[in-house]
Amino acid sequence: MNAEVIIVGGGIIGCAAAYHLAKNGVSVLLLESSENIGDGGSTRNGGGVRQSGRDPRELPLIMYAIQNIWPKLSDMLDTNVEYCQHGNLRLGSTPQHKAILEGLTSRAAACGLDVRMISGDEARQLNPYLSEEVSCASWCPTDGHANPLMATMGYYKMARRLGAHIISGEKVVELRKIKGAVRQAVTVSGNVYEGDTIILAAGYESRFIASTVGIDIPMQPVLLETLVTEAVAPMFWQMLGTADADFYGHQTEHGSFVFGLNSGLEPYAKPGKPLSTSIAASAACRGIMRYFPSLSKIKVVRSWAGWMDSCADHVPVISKVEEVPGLILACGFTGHGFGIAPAVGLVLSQLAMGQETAVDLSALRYDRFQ
Amino acid sequence: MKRYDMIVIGAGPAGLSAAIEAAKRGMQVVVYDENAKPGGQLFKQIHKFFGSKEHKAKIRGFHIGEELLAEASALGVQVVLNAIVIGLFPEKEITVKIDSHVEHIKGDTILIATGASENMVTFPGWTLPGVIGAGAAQTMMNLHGTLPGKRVLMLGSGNVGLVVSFQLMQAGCEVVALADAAPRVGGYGVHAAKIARCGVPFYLSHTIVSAEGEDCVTGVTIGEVDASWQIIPGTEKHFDVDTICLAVGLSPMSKLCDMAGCAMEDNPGKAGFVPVVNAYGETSIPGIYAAGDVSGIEEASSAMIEGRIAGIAAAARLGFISQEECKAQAAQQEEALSGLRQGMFAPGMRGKKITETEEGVAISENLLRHGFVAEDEIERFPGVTHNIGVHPVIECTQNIPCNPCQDACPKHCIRIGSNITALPSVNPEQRCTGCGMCVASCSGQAIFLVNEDCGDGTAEITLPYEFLPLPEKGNKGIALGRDGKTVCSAEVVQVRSAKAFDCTHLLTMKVPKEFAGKARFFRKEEQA
Amino acid sequence: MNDRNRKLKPFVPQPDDDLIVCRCEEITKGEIRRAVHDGMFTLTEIRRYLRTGMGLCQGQTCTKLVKGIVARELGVRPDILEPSTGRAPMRPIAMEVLAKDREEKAT
Amino acid sequence: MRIQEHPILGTYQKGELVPFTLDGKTLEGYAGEPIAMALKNAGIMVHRYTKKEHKPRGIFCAIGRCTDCVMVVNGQPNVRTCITPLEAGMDIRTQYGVTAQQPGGKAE
Repeated sequence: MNAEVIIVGGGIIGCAAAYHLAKNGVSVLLLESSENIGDGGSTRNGGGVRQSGRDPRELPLIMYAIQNIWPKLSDMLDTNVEYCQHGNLRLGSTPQHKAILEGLTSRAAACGLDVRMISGDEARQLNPYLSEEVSCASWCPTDGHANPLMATMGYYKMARRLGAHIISGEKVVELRKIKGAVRQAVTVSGNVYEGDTIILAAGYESRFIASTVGIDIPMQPVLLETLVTEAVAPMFWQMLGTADADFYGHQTEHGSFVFGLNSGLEPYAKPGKPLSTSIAASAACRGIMRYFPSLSKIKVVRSWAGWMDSCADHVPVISKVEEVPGLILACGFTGHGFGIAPAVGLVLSQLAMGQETAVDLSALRYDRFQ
Repeated sequence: MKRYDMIVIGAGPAGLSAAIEAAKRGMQVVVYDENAKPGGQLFKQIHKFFGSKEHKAKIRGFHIGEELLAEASALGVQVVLNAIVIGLFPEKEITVKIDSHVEHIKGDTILIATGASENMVTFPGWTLPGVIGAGAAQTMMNLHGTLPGKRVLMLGSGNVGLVVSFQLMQAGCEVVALADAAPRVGGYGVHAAKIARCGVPFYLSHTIVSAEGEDCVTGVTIGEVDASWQIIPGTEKHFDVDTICLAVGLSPMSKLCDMAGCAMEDNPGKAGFVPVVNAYGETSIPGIYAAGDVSGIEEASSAMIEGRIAGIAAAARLGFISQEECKAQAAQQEEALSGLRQGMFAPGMRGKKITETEEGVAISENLLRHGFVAEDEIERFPGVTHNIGVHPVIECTQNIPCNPCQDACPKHCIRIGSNITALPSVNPEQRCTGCGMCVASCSGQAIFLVNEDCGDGTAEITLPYEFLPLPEKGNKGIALGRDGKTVCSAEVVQVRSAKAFDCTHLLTMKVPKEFAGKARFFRKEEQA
Repeated sequence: MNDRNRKLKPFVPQPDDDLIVCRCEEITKGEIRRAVHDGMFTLTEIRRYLRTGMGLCQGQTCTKLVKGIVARELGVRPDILEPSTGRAPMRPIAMEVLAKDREEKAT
Repeated sequence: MRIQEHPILGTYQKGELVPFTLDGKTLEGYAGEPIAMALKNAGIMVHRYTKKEHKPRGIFCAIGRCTDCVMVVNGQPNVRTCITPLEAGMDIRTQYGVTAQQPGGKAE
């Protein structure tokens, strides 16, 4: 046996689970298919740590993370994850936007979240850089953002320091049951790793791996594109989003802005290496400038793309698989896995250790699609 | 979307050459370059090129640039400047920033000819203003008429370091020293010799200990390094300088190839991360080509031929010529290219230690250690002969692909033969008329006309001179040796300038005849 | 296959650890060496963790320098370390310029 | 310092001599030449002070790659002065971190 728990996938979810397990003295082996830790959505997102705008099934996870983990994560990981809790503004400029935002707001408020609709002027009071275009917004003061790169690498660094065994460039292609329970992970190079529990957190790839033990999670790969600007003097600290979700992002501690983009063509990207499209950054710049004209002269220095694992009902699967004993799934995060990652890592470790989870996961079961 | 037969990214030697060949064969070609001036590095290269006629030898780089540009525009190639290609996307689509907008354009073929970027080294103080790349110095002097500084230390003895040191002196700077951590001069010996005889001391096996200064460079300390590149304590030498120039190699600027998804390799033989290309420069993506420094660091002369080959191949891909024509035409170019890739500095020779020339002559160790051929070494080279009356003395001691001197002499005194890397030899049977065409044609400034005995106890030496102010007949001064040290007093007896000499003036000085074999440079009295 | 738990030579402070390597983000040699010992074994991970090559110039100057330092620290040849992927835009471009993208129609 | 006459290149083509300001002080340069060249010829070496260590920086690559020579030009920070042509009346300021404000010092 190689370890008590084998984690397939070295993104923030896998690394966070490895961290909690290693901290609890459980032996862990993490296998990452690519050369680098955090090559998937973990390092290709807008860095939002927000409750507003979330599906109610995910809300308990994010609320738990914000209340219990994010504020102390930098200390926990001995890494400045740049967590900043200055609220989330989701912006709108049309009656249709207002309707979308009101729907999101009332559903979240019903779950006990402090989120409310505000007028354009109120939004401009919170953020004087907003243009007159903005006529309405949702405002959640306890939302925020963090640095996805630092959080991911921080979890990795601490998991490793605590003794988790981590191997990159080792692509798992098959899981094998041994005497009724899943125990082995087989890699493309033919290596076989064995453990008591296998956590599958490999993004969209999870679908192919899970199918080798007869489980299918309905998801599809969707391209995510992100851009980052030069650093400028601090302007505002809120996390931003829009009713249309055409862009989202924030200004980082470093001074640069990070924006996630949405051109509408993402589900139709060609499979293979995720490639930036020639139009998304331009489209996003137009959207950003409409709401933030003062950013028009700021320079974009880099853009990049990645795959997200978009689940059929847009929330993840975080679940034990009773029919395949030993298998725990964590996939289908649909582009909003970053903010909840600290809580997901914790509950995955609890599932693996057979403990009661800090948050009820029953709405996120693997068999909910039947 | 607007589509061209060929999009060329980079209007340097490779890009323009490719565009010319493609356009000649009927293709509609557009060239984008991010700079305000086309030609890439050619416009900063003010020295005469090596090679043979087909490589545009003895023509100065910036003139080659002008020629290429004229040829391209005559063929209808569109050259768009200040145009930054910001991305290369699937379906051979590029986005290019022009003025204040971005355009989407497609090409049925794309040539990436983005050139190279400079390598740097770190040392305490390397971020101080006044520490600059050699390319920066060239840009400032040769494009913008601005002196990089007054007193300069050059780090790097490759061709860039040597050529830029000479350019710095031409522009009016003082080069106080040339240092290199390597134990031997990396560039052409002739480039080293022409700065050594001006008095620039060479410090091989030396590197920078630190740059000094508060808000900008005021001095530099260098020190000798041991076999493991560590500074040997006690060997430090200080120089008051206002500029430190770094010429420590180039790396292919291949990000666009990588972004396009071309298969890449880190190839130390090509000086970095390069696209994998076939004999025609085609990358792993059919129809995307790479040529010039972006696919492996070499001289501009090679880049031009690589570009031509890619242009020919692209024409064949799109059916403008047949595959047979492509093969035949590319073969011609390949022959020219292989001519350039011969000799002691050929790409395959990197890192190899050479002890003798192709002719079996022991190489000059002093040249490699100190930048000049020592007196006890010079006589063994075939270009160095003695004769009665004026005759050429060719201090060309390394096998480099270059032969203009052979054609320059109307009397056929100089012979290289068909192998262009052979050392030139002097035919004593042929009568030298002292016309000086060989002196002016030598890109390495290694040919002198010497009359060892003028009959009155003096000798006359004619040397190439490319500095201002130009000395005049009757000026008195001192003659410097190959090592840049004072040899004797000297008087200018003639200064010849001609259009055919292309800014290389022929300065003839008179020295006591015992110094005929030593005096190789002239310095006016008040400068001494 | 890259085992992140393999033994490296112990981290020994060096006199030039405070030397700036990434000029834009002001990252030192010591920080880079330390990061390798913290498990950042690839150039991409070093970037993500330290921001080397992620400043205004996007690694034009430091890429090769960082590579050399990481390779030495790992005890491997520099050419086996894969550089981070090339990304658009190749030069900094203002949003207002990027926003004005257009295609000339085929003629 | 300007090269008056070059042995190979002769004299240089120059634009019109125009005024501009550096940190409020009026200087002169040739229209169309890179801002960095006008500054260099006016004897200015320091273009900015860095954000973390407050260290001086100036021209390094001179071709727009290294971004070390950036300054605040007409209110915009991070402008690469080595490739930005000088225009009459430009307001050029030494950059501290990413702004024209000296840390701890008085504004501008």
